[in-house]
Amino acid sequence: MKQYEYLAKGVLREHGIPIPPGRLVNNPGEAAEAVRDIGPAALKAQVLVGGRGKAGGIRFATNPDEARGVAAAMIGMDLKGYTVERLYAEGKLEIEREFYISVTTDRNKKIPLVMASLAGGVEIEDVDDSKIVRQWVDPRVGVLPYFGRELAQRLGLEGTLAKELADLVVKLYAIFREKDAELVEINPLAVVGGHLIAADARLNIDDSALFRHKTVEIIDEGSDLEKKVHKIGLAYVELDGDIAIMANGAGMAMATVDAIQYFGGRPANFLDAGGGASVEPTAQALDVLVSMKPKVIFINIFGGITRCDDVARAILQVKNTTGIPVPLVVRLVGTNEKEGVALLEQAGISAYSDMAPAAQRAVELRGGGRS
Amino acid sequence: MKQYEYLAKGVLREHGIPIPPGRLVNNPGEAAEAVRDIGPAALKAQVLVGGRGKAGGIRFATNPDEARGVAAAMIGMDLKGYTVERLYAEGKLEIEREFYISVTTDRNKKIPLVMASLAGGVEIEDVDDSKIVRQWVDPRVGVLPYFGRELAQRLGLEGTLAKELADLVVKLYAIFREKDAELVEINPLAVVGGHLIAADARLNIDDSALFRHKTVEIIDEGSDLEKKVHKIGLAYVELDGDIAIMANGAGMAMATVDAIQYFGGRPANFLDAGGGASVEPTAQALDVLVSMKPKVIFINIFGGITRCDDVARAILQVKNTTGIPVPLVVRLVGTNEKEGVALLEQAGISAYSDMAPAAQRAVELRGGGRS
Amino acid sequence: MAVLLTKHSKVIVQGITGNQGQFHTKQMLAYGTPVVGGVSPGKSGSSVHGLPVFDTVEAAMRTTNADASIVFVPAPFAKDAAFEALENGIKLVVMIPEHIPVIDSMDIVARAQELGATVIGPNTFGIISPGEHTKMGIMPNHIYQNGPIGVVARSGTLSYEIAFSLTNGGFGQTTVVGMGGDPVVGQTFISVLHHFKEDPDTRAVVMVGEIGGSAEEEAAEYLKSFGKPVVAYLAGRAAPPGKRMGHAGAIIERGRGTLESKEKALNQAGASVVTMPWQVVDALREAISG
Amino acid sequence: MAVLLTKHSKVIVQGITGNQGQFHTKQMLAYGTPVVGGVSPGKSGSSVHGLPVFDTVEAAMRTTNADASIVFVPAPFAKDAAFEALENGIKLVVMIPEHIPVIDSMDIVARAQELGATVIGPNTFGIISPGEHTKMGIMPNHIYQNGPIGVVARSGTLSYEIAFSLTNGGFGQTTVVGMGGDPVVGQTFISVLHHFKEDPDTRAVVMVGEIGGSAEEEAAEYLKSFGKPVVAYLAGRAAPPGKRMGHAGAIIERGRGTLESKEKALNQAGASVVTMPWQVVDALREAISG
Repeated sequence: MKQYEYLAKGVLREHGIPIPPGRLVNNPGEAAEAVRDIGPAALKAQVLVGGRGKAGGIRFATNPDEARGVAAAMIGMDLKGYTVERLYAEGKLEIEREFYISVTTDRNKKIPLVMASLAGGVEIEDVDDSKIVRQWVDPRVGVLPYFGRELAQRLGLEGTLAKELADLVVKLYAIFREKDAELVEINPLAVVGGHLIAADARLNIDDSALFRHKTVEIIDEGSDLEKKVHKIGLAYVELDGDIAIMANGAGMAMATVDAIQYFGGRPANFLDAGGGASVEPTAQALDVLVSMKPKVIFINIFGGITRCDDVARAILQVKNTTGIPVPLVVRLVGTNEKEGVALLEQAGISAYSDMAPAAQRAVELRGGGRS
Repeated sequence: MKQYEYLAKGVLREHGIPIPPGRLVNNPGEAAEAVRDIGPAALKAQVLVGGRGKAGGIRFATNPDEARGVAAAMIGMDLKGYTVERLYAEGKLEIEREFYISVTTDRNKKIPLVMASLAGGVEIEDVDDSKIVRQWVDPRVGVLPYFGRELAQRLGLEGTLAKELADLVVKLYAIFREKDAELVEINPLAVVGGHLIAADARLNIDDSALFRHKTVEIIDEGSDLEKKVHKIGLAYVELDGDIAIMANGAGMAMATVDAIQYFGGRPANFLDAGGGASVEPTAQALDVLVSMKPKVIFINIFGGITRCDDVARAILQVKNTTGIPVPLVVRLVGTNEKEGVALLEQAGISAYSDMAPAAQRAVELRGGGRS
Repeated sequence: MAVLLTKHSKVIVQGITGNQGQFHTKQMLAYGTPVVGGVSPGKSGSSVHGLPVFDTVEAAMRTTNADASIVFVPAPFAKDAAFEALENGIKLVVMIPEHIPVIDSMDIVARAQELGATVIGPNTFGIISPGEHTKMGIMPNHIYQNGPIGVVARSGTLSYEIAFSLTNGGFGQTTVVGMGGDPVVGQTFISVLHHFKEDPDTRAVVMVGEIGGSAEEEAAEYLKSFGKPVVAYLAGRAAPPGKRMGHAGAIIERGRGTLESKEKALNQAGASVVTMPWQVVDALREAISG
Repeated sequence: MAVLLTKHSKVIVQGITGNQGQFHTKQMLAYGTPVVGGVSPGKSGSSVHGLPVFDTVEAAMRTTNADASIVFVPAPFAKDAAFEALENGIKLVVMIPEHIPVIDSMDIVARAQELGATVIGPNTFGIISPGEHTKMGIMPNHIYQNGPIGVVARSGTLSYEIAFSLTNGGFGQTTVVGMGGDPVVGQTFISVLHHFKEDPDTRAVVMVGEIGGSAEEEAAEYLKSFGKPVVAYLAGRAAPPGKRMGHAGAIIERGRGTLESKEKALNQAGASVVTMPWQVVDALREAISG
């Protein structure tokens, strides 16, 4: 889960990493006050999208009156689909150089990875690989200062900057562990007056670890529809097609989306109804699919823990209450297949046993076809 | 370094280990107030000596007036040589059972050791070994709850108590690590209303780790003389004899004390003048020895890093300022031996080159002899 | 024969008294798995499906000589359970729960490596060796059949789909291994492939991958010296970047983990890469005869 | 021959630019030690006594192929220095500083075990092999002589006293090892005795112990199968309980660590236990001839 910049900066400060003076502002008055206290400042929209600066989400104010005006213009504005509600007023820096540093998890090596570059200030993907230094952490050892000295040496830093970097990486790794971070990134890691300072910061917390961080505010970044399904406890991603999909298990749901596309259809969503979904959440999720007003609904179930009769019951429940006003294609095999198929047939719904013809039929019903 | 009970209890509370309600009181008025708030309470002298209870350092008060009287009697009293300055008022417990638990370092295995017993409430040395359960911690793994469940199982605990113990030992080990403890002990670990609660606690912090615990108040438990030498930065232990001793290196100082006793003398102190002591601290330490008014002073130096001429200079400096009004025996060998011996001889002090005759001579000068 | 799990294993179930633990213990017993007991703190003395329940792994091992454990405890307690198994000498730990913090998984995997133990998962359907009538996992019992194909998959239900089509297509399985859908899991395609390489009964392997990470690319490198036919199917062709497709690990992030680079690497390594799950059987038939 | 340290070692000095580091580097070079360089963060490019100084152990090793390191950094930085050496593959680390937190020492020692490295100290005078003209430590150079006696000691100056009396008594030394005066140190009497047992040139061993802990009692058990004469001298006979005699480890606590139990155990194991340091030479003469 991404954290707002002001929260990430707060975490850095708590761990003794230098950050510019700054504060959260909720309205133009507070913005004026902040600039009165801090001096010339950047007003930064607190939204969880990248490329904020280019989209007009970072503006400057040199005096309180200007700050009031800029803040009035920014608060409430739309930034890449998100409404700006709060700003972070931060003292302007005379930046001499811009570095990059982050800690993430290396999935293949299964250990944390520190990446650093003297070419910071842009997205790390845009930095030439030869300019990035990678150093892996043995989680049983952690990061001691020597790790940072080695990093500084690889980067070619010397003197004060080398020393400060060695100190900083110890703290950054401490944040990574303590906050269960997926990513903690300082970019740019600015040089100001010959010293390192975190000009911008990102902190993404591992969703699975939120139980250990009770004070972290839960932010669901999804669309309204996505949030609705997430609340049922299911994984849901909105896509831009018109064939709504439900499957059980993440892999099956992905394969189902792929299959629709394979036959020339356009999937409207990814929905994993769970590895052992019972009647109620399945029905709720189906309700959401109906509410999307798709052209076709395709349900693809391989019953393992999931029982086919439960899925059939969920379908019938929705059919008999909300109603399903669009063509429905069901593929149903596995545990309690007979019972499930029988239940559906009683209601006039015939089920497929193979995935390919079912997906193909769903695309046909949409009126498309392989193009 | 030992911590006062009230500080140890505070650390337990911060880590979520249940403790009785309590507070520090500095005078009879505060004692009365505490009992008004807490109810019937024990008033416990905050001194760093064992066997406090038996020596009258723990008394009870059931109402504010009584508390005022008891506190007035306790504050200022002498407890095994320490003046009672503060009390800890703690709600009285209806204790059903008394257990013991501690975390220390096992020097041989070089890893932390958890000891627990269902026979608590007395010093652990007085508990039969068969009633003590020992479980070692792999410092690379730490203590996870299963460790506590295994401990509870070995102790024969079940149900709520087993669960609470498993939880408690995780927290106790966290304290051990975070506070650089030599010892963290709960004794008695009381059962009250079927739940565990830390009725008394000890926390000794590793002196060498105090640089990591800047807020910990430094308490030198030694006598006035010991404190004086510790301030010079040297190791010093007061003994009850009359031959004052200085040697360089802890092992040599121990051996010197032993040697005096071996020849029938009574050493007045242990003083390690350091592995590479320079003139000034050596002279200061010698000044302290003189101030003790011993019968003889014995200086035993094997010069390795320590230079014999530096030691000679320190002796002459003291001789020429404070004066050395008692017989002095010097053994001086090793680095710069010639220069050192020459300096002393110029001042009319002859030096031994072997330890045995020197120690023997020191005892003879005392007027004793091997008995 | 089979890899990693045989009928000689002695299996305990950590979290045996929970709903999942009870249900799947029954399924594992029904399949023939030598389950010898279970662990559930505070529940010692009771029994589940006739199996003794212990408070600790230590006690369970003392009585049963177990050497394998399947973990069903809720995610926040999974690290504790895994370490309890590992520190007590269990050599095969199957971690079923999803939503285990990644840092916990890293700690578990690092410790297992140190102790020479095998961790499968977390967030896995487990492992099944049909010829041994033995499984540690939550997969349906009826879809597998003994035979010469090794299967290694990231995803559960998708692997069921493929295993069932293999069975129906006449291809039984030596062992089916679920790596798990999390970013950090105990096994890699390579570590499992290595077991299949060593197993004389495994004639060919089906890999079931998906978007995210670069496990497939790394596996491709290894495949060059693998020496047995491999069919690969990967899911997530239609997935947009930056969105998690259910699995925490299935995400195209910052341009990495796309299906394109994975399929390219596998193709170059000589694997037969198919586009849709129902194409696996035909591709396998061709790869084996070819 | 010698144990643990020979003239083939390639030694770096961590903290070489400090006062202690500079002084003892000079002494080590004077003795003949193959010191190849030093480490001092921020000082790379400079030199000390003609030796190159590096910012990191990594850089030092790349240039010098060092395999041993002696650490002189202040105690708060000692864990960092030790791990830097260990993680970079140094196999012999001598830790001179005193006042290193015990928890740091535990972490260092545990990691060294894992990596198969040898840690001597902390709070030690080091190790010296006179026949090899090689030392890593702070002991005076002139008191040692090549010969057939192994010495293992907890205390520094006391070991000098005894080594010097050995040299004067005609008993040269194969190697003198300082275990260190802290509660937790890398070596035990047993680990060092084991090296002396394997060394054909070591004909007898002198153990220098003291109050505190139970290292001597544990060693006594090992001595029963040691097979070479052993003379033991222990300090702290007159020490009162509960008082630290200089060394953090030299304390009789809660009735444990008394000289009595140590001497009894060593006597029973067949060691020749003497009461005063000047009795070691005679006892050794008798033990060897007897």
